[in-house]
Amino acid sequence: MSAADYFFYGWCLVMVAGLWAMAVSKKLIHAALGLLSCLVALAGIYALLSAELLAVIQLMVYAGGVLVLILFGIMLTGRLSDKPMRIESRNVAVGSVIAAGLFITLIVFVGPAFLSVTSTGSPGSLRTLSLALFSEYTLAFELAGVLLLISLIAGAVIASSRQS
Amino acid sequence: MNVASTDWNAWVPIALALPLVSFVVSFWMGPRYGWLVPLMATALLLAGWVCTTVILVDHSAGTSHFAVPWFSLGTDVIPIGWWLSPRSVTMLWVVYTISLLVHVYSIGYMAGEGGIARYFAWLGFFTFAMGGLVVSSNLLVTFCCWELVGLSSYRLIGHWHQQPAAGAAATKAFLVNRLGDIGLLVALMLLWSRAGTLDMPALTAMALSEETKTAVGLCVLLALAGKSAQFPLLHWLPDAMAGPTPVSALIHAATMVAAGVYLFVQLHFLFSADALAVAAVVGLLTLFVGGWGALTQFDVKKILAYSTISQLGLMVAGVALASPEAGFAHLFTHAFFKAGLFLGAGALIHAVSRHGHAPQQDIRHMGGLWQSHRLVLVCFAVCAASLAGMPLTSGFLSKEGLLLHVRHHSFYFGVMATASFVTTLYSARMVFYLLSPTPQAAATHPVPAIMQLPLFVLSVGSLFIGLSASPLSIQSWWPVFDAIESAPWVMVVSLAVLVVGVGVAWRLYRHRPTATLHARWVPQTWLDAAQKHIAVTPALQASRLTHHADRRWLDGVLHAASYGYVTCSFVIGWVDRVLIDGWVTTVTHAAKGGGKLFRSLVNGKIQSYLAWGMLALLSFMVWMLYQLAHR
Amino acid sequence: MIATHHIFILSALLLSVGVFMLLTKRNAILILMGLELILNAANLNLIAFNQRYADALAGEAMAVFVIVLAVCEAAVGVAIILQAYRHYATAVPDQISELKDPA
Amino acid sequence: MEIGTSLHANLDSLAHVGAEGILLGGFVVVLVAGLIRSFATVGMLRALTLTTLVAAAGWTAWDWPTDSMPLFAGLIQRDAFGSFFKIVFCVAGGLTTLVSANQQKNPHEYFLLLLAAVFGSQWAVMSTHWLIVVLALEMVALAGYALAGFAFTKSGAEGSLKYFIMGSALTAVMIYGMSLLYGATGSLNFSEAAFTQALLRAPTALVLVGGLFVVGGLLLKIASVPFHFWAPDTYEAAPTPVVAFFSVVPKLAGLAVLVRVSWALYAGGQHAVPWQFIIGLAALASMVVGNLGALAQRMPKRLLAYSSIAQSGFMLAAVACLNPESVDALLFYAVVFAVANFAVFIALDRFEKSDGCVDIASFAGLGRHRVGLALIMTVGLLSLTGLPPTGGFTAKLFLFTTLWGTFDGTGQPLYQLLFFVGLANTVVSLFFYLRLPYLLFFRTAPQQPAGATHGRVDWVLAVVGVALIALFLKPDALTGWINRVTFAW
Repeated sequence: MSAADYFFYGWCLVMVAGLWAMAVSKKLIHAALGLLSCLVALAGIYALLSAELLAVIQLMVYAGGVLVLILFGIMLTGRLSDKPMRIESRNVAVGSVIAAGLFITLIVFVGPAFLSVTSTGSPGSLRTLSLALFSEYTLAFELAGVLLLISLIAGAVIASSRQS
Repeated sequence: MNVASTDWNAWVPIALALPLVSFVVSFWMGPRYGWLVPLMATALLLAGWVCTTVILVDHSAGTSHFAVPWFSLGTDVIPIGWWLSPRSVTMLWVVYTISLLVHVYSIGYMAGEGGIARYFAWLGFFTFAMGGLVVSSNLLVTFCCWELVGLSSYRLIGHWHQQPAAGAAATKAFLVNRLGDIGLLVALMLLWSRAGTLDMPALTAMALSEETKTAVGLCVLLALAGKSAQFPLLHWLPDAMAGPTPVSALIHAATMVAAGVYLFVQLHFLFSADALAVAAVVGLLTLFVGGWGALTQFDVKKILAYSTISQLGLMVAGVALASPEAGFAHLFTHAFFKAGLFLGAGALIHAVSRHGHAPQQDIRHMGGLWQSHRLVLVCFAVCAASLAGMPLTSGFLSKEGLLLHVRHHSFYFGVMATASFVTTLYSARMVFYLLSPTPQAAATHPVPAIMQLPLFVLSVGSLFIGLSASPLSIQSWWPVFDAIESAPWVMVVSLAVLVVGVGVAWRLYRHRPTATLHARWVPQTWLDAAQKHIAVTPALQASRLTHHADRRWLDGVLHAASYGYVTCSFVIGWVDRVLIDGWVTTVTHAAKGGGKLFRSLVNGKIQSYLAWGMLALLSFMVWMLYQLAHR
Repeated sequence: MIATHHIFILSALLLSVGVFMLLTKRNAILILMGLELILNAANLNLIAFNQRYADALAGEAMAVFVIVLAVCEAAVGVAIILQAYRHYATAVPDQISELKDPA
Repeated sequence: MEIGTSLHANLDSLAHVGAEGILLGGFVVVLVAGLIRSFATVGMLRALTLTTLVAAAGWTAWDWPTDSMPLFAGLIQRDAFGSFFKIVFCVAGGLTTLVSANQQKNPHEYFLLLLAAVFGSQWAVMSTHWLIVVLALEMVALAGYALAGFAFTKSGAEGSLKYFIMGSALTAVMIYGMSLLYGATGSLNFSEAAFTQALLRAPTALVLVGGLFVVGGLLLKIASVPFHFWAPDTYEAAPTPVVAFFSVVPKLAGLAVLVRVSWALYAGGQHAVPWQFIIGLAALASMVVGNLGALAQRMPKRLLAYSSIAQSGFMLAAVACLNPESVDALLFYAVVFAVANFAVFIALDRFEKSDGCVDIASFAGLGRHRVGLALIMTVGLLSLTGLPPTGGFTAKLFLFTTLWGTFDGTGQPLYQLLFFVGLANTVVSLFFYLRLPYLLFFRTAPQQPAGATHGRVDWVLAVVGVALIALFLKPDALTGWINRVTFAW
């Protein structure tokens, strides 16, 4: 067990706690905090795996962007209704069976494929990834730009339209 | 594939195009010049008929084949073209002739009816499709035309769409035909995969294995059973009588229903011995079911419909047992006399029906017309005589051809002679009712000359001179029938059957028995009686039988025959109801149940949609993983 | 030297909890969160497996774009949920079920 | 790779994606035009969109590739298979534009999203890399989510929400599957030889699970069982031109990607996982569920949604064959399906506008007053059923011939089963497809319909109807193009 391992399992604990909050919490805001802790833990794990750029993006885009967007959603939907922001679950049995089935199948059948593999933790530098993004993946980069524009247009037209 | 054959004959496309032009122009002119449509359509068809006559004269002996590439499927080329043989040009001529006469007749019959442009348009379209079916050299094109005649038949049966019965009958006919079409489609695919071609001239030169021929033959048999109303797909034809009577004459008696038999004749070489045996059994069953049906009906159009079923069965059995030529000869003569019968029946219905009322089609109410409608009745009687196979008629010659070819099989010969007897019986019954002098209650209408003319032409065509110069031999004018011989003793047998048949009919129907007396011919009555006799009081039954035999042995024989018939029809009815209908019902129920199940899953709740999807994915995944792990 | 196997277990857990939330939560916003979890599970996989194929950074590059995609989906998703909320005055998917098959 | 040479290679690749360049240029022009007040009319935006789509289609046809060539460092592949679909998408987008003449609400965004969806699908059919697959399909999907709600009604919002939840969930699962496949092979480019070799070495379970997740995501795009549930609800709520659009474009885009992906996973038939069987099973289930589900529907759009599920089944059956002939049959079927679908939906749109037809019963007797419209709708429905004289018959004939041929060649009973179930389903489909023509022509209308100005056949509809018949009479015109497609086997 190296220091990296300790950190890894530490982040794992944070993540499991976050997941637990999301899965069982009755309050939207707790679930959002759970998601935040998951995202932060993931950023930490990315850093451990020497994917520094990803870790930064994860913190900035997810924790900073997506989560804020979701919080907006929570506040907007909460604002319109006078009901308390408690959330119930439906069909927990079916959901649990499917989720557990998925988990067990993946662990039992697919997991063994990765048994003998360990991560080296040094896949490449930030510079290599940046270069790849602007050479090999230029097209994807441009398309991602268009995708963002489209989602902007789509989001705007849906959200701005008033009830007729 | 070799599609280089270029025996161009300009008359063929012209002949096919003229009815199509009639179809388009009729629709186009319909809204504004409705009165002109019948004349224009008839004129175009007359021109088409002239073309087919020219083709007939050109090709009465030799064959010719023309094909151009239609489209290609990978490296294989599907050609489109025609194949003219003595048989196909004869059939083409018959189609156009009957169609022309029906056009002429319809000018009078449909006068004052609604939707006349639509009617003539679809008549033209039908003629085009039927002509294409007859001359096409490629089975794929034949199949397309096959579908198109089904479509025009659907439209014409449902012509009077105000009547719910017409719509239902049209749908029924269409669906039953589709069931048969699947057979043809599978046959085409089998041929395509086994022979690699759908070109008929190429197929004739090909040696296919016996099992392929059996499979193809059975599939074609299914197709022709649908189109030609063979057992067990025959119930749509009587219902199709809901259409206008000239349509019944053209489509449901003379041409379209004969298309199945024509296809059988054309593809006879693709049938193995086993497939032919099945076809023979189907044909003979149809022959008797149709004959029995004709005997129990009082509606003149229904009688003729069942008679058509019976005659089609005879043709199928004839092609299967005797020879394609003999079957085709009967198809030829049947086209004339059955079209004549339908047109005659239409004229009589026209005469006795009151305007604004449901048409009077019951033969019990159609007597007493001799004074006013002599020509119509004579023509009708001549056609009926031809149907019965009276000497000096064309039906006599063609039926003899069929009997002659099976003379070595005493069983089949006996069966066919019996069938002949039944045919004579119902033909004579029909004629006795119509000719009887019992006064007609309602006032009668005159039949216009334009309706009498086609009737007259058809009745002349039903005489022997329509087929041959000699009243005793078929080998005369039509080279296609030269292979059919004549034998005096067979003529004697058919004559004897005829005499007996007419005699029995005279005994039974001379006094125009009404429904109460005729209840004994209706299967349910007999069925109840039989059950009572056999299961409840066997002694009573025995005493009654002896009583009957004691009184009149003929009655006894008739009763026995009736018992046999009733039993047979009961079995057939049971098979039809339980197996065929039952199968359909089961499938319908399964489809409905399945639909209901699948619809119940779509309950509007997005998360259950997701859950079903994920559950399906997960369970399939686990199952596959398990399979792979234990292999 | 983190065991890839353990990372895989973690990502499978993320996936399963994501699916669980998708199927059970009676609030569309939480469904959106479940979605983000699944995308993050995929990202974790991509980055972890990239360690095995370190000569090219394909996995990490893809992870970058998956994050972009997640942003787009979240933006459009929140807009759609708000729109449905305006009409139905609820964010409970089960109550947004006027469209369905006839029984 | 040295960044200089790499950028040069990318610049060289740009020359080969002219059609996409045109679309992107048009997108920007429409974007700007919509912001200038005097240009922001429906007619103007519509004309710009149409010009863009026609230009892109023309460019694709003119710049027809003769061989397959990887572009942008293997992210996409330029080949005739892709170009064929690209033309279909542009034409479908153009037809949608043409029938969206009275899109009064947010026309700017409407046409932008339409262009975006076509743009995304163009990249999707060329993609040979998971990254581009995801980005391109997501473009189509995002535009689709927004367009689904473009009626801006209550039910429109619901349909949009359902489409979004179902679609994004399966997209996320698909990306997870891609990450598993990446773990198995170390490559995101699924067309390269290294991917295939690594696939054959990788543990079977891993490939199976990853592949199933990916295929599942694609099945959602083409509305196939078991991910078909969204289709009826979304179709019912969306504006009719939009339904016509996304029953064709995203579906065919997904199908084209599925062909490439399944071929990659199939690995020349050497892989232990029977992908043909899996896709065949989805095909079987889609045919049955789609046809049986359609039987008792009362809303025409719901009925057509189920019909489109069933049609997906038929197209999946061609994919399941995985041989060159089946790709030809698939291309033919796809074109005929697209044209027939447009014929039916455009006619439906006209009926909705002229007579306010919302359920099937309200079509009764309209055939007598709107003969042309009813005829073209009938032709479209006949084509979807597969009856002559329409292209649908030819398409079904090709498809069934291929299925039987594949059965003959491989001897696998799956194809025989697909063949017979397909035939049986064709018969079942008669019952619901012919219900509309039956009502149109064989029932009497309750009263004389009002609007005489609407409900006429314009040239768009006439062209679509004639095209369906022409595809039957002279399929060579299309097979000629298809013969120029050589899928890179």
